[in-house]
Amino acid sequence: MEKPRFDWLQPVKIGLVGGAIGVFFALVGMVEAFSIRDIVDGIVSMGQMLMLISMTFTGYMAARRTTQPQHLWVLGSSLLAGLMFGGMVALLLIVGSLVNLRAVFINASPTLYELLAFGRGTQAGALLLLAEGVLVGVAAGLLYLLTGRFRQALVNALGWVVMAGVLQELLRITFGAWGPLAVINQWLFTGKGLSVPGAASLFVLVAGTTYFWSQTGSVLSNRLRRLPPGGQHTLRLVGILLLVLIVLALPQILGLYLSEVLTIVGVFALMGLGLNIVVGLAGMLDLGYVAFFAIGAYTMGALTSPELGFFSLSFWEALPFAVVAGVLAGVILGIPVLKMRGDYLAIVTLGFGEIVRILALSDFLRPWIGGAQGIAKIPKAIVGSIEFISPQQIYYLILVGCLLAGFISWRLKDSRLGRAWMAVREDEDVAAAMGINLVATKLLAFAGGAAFAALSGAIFASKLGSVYPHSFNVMISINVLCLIIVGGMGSITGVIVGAAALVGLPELLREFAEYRFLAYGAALVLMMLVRPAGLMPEATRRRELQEAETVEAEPEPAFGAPASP
Amino acid sequence: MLRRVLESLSLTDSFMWLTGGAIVAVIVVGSAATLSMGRYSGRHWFDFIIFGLAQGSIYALIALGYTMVYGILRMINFAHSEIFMSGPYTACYVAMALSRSGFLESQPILSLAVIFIVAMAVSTVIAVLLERIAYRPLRTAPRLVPLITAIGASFFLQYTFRGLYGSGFQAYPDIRMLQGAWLLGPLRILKIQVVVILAAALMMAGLYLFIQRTRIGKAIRAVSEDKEIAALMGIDVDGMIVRTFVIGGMSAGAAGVLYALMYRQVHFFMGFIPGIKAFTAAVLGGIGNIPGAMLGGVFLGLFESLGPNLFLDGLGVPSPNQLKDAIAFIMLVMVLIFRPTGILGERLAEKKA
Amino acid sequence: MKSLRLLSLVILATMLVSAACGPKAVAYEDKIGVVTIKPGEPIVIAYWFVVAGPDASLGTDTKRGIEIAIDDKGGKLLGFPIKLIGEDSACNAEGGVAAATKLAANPAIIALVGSNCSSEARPGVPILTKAGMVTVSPSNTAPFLTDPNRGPDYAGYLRTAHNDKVQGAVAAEFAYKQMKVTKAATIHDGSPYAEALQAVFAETFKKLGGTITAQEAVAPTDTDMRPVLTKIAAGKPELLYYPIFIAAGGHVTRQAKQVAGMEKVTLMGADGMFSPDFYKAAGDAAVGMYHSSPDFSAFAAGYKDFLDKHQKKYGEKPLAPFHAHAYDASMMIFAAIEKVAKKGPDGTLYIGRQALRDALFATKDFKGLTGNLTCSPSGDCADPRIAVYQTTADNVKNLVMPETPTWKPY
Amino acid sequence: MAILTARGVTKRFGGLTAVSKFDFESEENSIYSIIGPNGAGKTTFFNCVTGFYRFEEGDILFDGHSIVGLTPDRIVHMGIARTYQNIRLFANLTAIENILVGQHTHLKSGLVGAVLRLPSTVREEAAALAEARRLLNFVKLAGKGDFLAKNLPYGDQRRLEIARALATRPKLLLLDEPTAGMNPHETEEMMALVRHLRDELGITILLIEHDMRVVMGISERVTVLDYGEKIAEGTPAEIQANPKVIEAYLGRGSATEVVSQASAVQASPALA
Repeated sequence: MEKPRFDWLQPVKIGLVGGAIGVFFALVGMVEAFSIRDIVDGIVSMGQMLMLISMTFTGYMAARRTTQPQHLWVLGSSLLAGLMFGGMVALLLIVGSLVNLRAVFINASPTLYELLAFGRGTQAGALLLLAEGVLVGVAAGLLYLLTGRFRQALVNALGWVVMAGVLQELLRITFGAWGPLAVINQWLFTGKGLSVPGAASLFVLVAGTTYFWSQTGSVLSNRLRRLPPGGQHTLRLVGILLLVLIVLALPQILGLYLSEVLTIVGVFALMGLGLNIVVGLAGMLDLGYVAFFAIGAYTMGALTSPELGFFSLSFWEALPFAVVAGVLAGVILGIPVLKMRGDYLAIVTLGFGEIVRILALSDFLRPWIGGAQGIAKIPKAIVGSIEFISPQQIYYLILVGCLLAGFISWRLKDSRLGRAWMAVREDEDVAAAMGINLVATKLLAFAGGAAFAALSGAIFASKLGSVYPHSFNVMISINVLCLIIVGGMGSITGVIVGAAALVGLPELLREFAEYRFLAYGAALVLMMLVRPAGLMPEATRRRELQEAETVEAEPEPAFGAPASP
Repeated sequence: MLRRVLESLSLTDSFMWLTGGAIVAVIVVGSAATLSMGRYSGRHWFDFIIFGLAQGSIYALIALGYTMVYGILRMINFAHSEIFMSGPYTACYVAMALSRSGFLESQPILSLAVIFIVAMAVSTVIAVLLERIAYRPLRTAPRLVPLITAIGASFFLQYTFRGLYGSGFQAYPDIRMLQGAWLLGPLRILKIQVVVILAAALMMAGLYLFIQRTRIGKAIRAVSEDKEIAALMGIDVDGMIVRTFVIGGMSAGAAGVLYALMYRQVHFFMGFIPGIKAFTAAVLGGIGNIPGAMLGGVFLGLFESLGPNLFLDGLGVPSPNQLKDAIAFIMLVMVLIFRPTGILGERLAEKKA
Repeated sequence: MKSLRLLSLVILATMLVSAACGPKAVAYEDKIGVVTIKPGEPIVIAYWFVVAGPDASLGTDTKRGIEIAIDDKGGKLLGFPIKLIGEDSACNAEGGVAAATKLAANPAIIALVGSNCSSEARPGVPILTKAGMVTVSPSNTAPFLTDPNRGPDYAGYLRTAHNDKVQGAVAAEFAYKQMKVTKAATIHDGSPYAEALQAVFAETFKKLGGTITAQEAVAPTDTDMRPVLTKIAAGKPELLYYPIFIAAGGHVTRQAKQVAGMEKVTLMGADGMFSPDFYKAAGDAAVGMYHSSPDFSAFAAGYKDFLDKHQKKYGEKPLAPFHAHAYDASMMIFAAIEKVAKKGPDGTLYIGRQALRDALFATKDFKGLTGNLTCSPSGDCADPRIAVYQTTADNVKNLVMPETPTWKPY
Repeated sequence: MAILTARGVTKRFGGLTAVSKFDFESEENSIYSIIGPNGAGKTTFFNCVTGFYRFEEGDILFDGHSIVGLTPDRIVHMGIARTYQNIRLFANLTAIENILVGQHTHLKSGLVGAVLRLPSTVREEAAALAEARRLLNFVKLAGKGDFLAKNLPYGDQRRLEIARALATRPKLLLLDEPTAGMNPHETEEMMALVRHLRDELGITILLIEHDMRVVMGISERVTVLDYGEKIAEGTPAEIQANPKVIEAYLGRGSATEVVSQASAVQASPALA
């Protein structure tokens, strides 16, 4: 037999792809923009970290794809991939020093070259990059060769340190607001990034915990599972109680800013719950969902703001009108699209959303709803003597809204109406042949979805105290659609998780400006490639995944066999 | 007979007819009022129509890409607007370099050819990469999944180009031979608009013939009809899908350069609005239907140009042009209410989703 | 909830006790708080601009203004490094609130520059004010924000951008008095800025005795302006005022020359598109048109310098017209900090928040790039000298703004 | 009394007349078959009866009431249910859910009841679930209630579709090729099931079938369609003897084959 030969093509390919990604990071400006912030003060900046991580990942992938398990070969592949990565970036450096790339690529600045070359000039920098590639590649290979548990611990620890570095502003503020935790701040952070001892201790802590948890965790959960039913029941009760307590106390724990993030997530989750009825249950693709959100907000504004001078109702007086306006709009939009299917529906609803936004902005309706100048002085909600002003208070308002919407969706899903919606989603004609009134069922879905969106809009208007037409563009509709699908279509917890992932996370990363959209886009693509069913797929689907094997095991009946005489 | 009609007329239908009637009434009354106002002369109307045709031709060219991809994959390729943006944005740097070197001045035709080729190549590469990386693995996934991927890809590409080329805009240089206007008696037509309309018409006709007559075109149509059967017939399905993306990318790149020659500015966000309009045009004409996309684009352009000034001006609506998109979308709804599969009807195999 | 409060109270008490045992802080009084900066820590300045999304050029432009200001200070203030952080405010109300809330929660921030859009400032400023902070906007122009009756919610707000009221009126006076025009038309783009400016223009113009033949609107993303322009041409105006932004403004300018009946109409824009980029967008069509804008001849000689630094640092020309205002806002803040900051014996810096506000509102004859800045009690700091410029062929060819105004109202 | 009467029903698609002046009558509690070559208009007639197509001329009476102009859901209310030639289950719902959807018309609970879980709703849901399980047992799918419909084997899907149709509590059940794609054994089972439906539940059955053994084996009367027109009607024996049918249906030369096939079925009851 021929001796297996070292396959050098595969790691080179992987290395080149990785290197291209590295060059991409450099040219879109991420390396330079992120280099202002240190992950660990004086040791490594975020920009360098980005390069290091992508290099490690490249090396790791090359190691994983190695055809033969020999350690040396694995290390060889990862080394080669790392070298290629370093080489690509070095090439950028050299080309950049010869040609003025900046005439086209705006971020190919002298600062970038300096960063890439570790401040040592082109030639030395290029050599250093190659060396870095080799070192990191080998390190990645070693990481691959480690036992699973050990690797898990290392990766987790690294991840935590990087996250802590990336979110340092946020953590510092959050800890700072909690007197005793301020001590953590001093230990963990310097003015510029994580302190060296802070980073080291965090690393050790996380690595240790992961390592030991992987040993003891399963034992513990096994023991829990073996509890008597009564005990499990109590345990679950305690868990739920704890969850309720945490949910109620969240704004107090998290402080002002994170509460603001929570309220924004809540506003979107509320919309998501509504759209989930229309898209997830009834299967009608609505790309103009923002229209109902806008109608809720504008109804609230027009009825309450003294600025316009028509009405000055209180929040609670105006709220039912806002919801009813949403429902009416839902029905009015619903009627013309009753007979449209799939993507015709999508584009018509998209148009409806744009029509609403354009009308809100127009000089035509300006005397009634403020035109470009919007509506200001919208009052806050008042209950008893409490005025819902700060995000920490508005959180509760939104929470009630979300709970209500979640409860209603949950109850409806398993009801006659919910089944009718799903039947319409699956097959309209057959649904009609089962006695389902398509008109009523579809309109109810539109109306229900619109009601939640309008409620969300009304709260949103009161939260901001002003509404502007610019807040209601098509991106909102798209964002809500993405969050229910990323969350897991049709699933209520999925909506919440999706909102947290697609609204909360970008909100936390607001300081990274345009790069968060870049990441958002990439994340959407990756998410759908890796988990097309969403983060929290609907319960039946999950059950089905487990059952799939048993079904396949059953013998297929011979079908299609014609009856022969 | 009357009994039958009455019986089949439900509450919702009557509502729709009433709304439709009301809109038609507004249009008729508004148009009559505008015309009787006498503010616009025949020359003005001629201008409105030419403006609408030029804008519509570009919508139509972009719509081709949407409609072809939709026909073959049944998905809204949201990122098509970024395919449209990437080509002319990149080619702009070539155009500026040509302009600086004086080559553009001395060899305008050759320069334009270079610009077109660069733009079409870049757009095509982006389109093909998109198909390979983001869409192909999801071909059997539920319908909404590739839609979300497409949205994500759209974001990613927008901000990639923003990162690469900056957040400002670039402007195409002046090309002397495309400036100015021709006079037809009292009427005046801008050269650039004539060029855009003719070029678009030529490209669309070429594409139509390609799809109808050539072997590849027929294979693409077979794949749109039924992928499995096409595969059984020995057609390389993946290859045809890639070719569809190539064609979509090329037409988007070309449309982008025409757009850039007409409006000059290119920037990372330039694809978004035309993209949405073009998809609307594709639906308006009948999705999956290539002549429909052309017709839809032209209709949309005309509605946008004529609509506000003809329908609303006479009614005394302030700033009617602000409402042009609203008018375009209302027209779309009207068309779809009365012709639920677009003006020319869709060319899709019966319900396969 | 109550028990939670109690718990936190207990913890707080423990902490206070432990703090009392530690080194005593130097007493430095301020009504709404003191920022303490230990040696080695930075002085934190924040921006809240629209630095992402379709309007990002505005935010990027102003952000660069601050960065250059920091560079000019050598990155240091009173021996302390200046650290710039910031958030994207998205040019809409909810973005403004989110950014303001996030920044308000960071007690290390001493002062802010922002916001960009008036819609952000309206709900966002009260949040910052409540947190004791002060923000100086380089680009909000809505009259409401510095209205004398704006209320205490806006006590922490100043701006170096000029009020729409001033500019709109200057443009109208120029049109009527200088150009002797009696019929004019306007276009806005649905932004609160443009809408307010054209409204002020139309109102003043009519008051002076002129007629407005059409008030039209487009979307900032529109490209085909020919139908609107044809409509406007049908009203036979002598002047078109379109105080919109560069992209749409470029299309209007170029296409006005192509629409029958518009060739001879005088074109006039505002500061929203008074930038070299506009010439790139509009090309030769811009020759001969007018812009109302701050009096750049009053701009200090430093402006040329600024542009050079900008080119060197970012590889391109400024993206929008408010970079200099942002530069001035930052410099004003730095000056105020230098004025009110107190150094403790151990080198620790103390900055009183109310004192800083007072110092900013007391700014007088501050020599900025955009003129001599003096702040009114309601926060208007811009040098209100608005002039009118005419573009020449040379301006367009070399992509430089005209330097001397053709007309000044004063 | 006739439960379903069609008088002069005509349905055109553009220039094509799919069903032409079709008269039809079916007695209560009987099994009828409609046969005819592909494209003869059988399924079109089904679609007219169930309200999916609006026919241009004629009238269809069900239980003495005209169904002209009624929407499909109203017709289901009256007591007509159907299955499809190419199985059309709600693929992503479970078997039980499919049957529950079938019960839609017999459940009352509305929005408020569902959200508040009023006692009446809870009772109704429990009863509906019990009924669904009973139907599942009836079609021999016990224990498969939680499977997604799309994951059931082919024969199970056919039976589930019938169960779903039964859940609407029809008086008349239209079965569109219920044995298509089944092996002989499954076909026998299906025939038994159909008889059972009529005998035990008293449901009138209207069949479209291609399998002559089924048609001849279980139907009381057979109607033959060709090019949208009725060319024959009668008992299976009469149809078998009718040369016009044989010619139209199978073409010349096949006549003997059909007869022998049909008589073979009748001659060997062991097969049935």
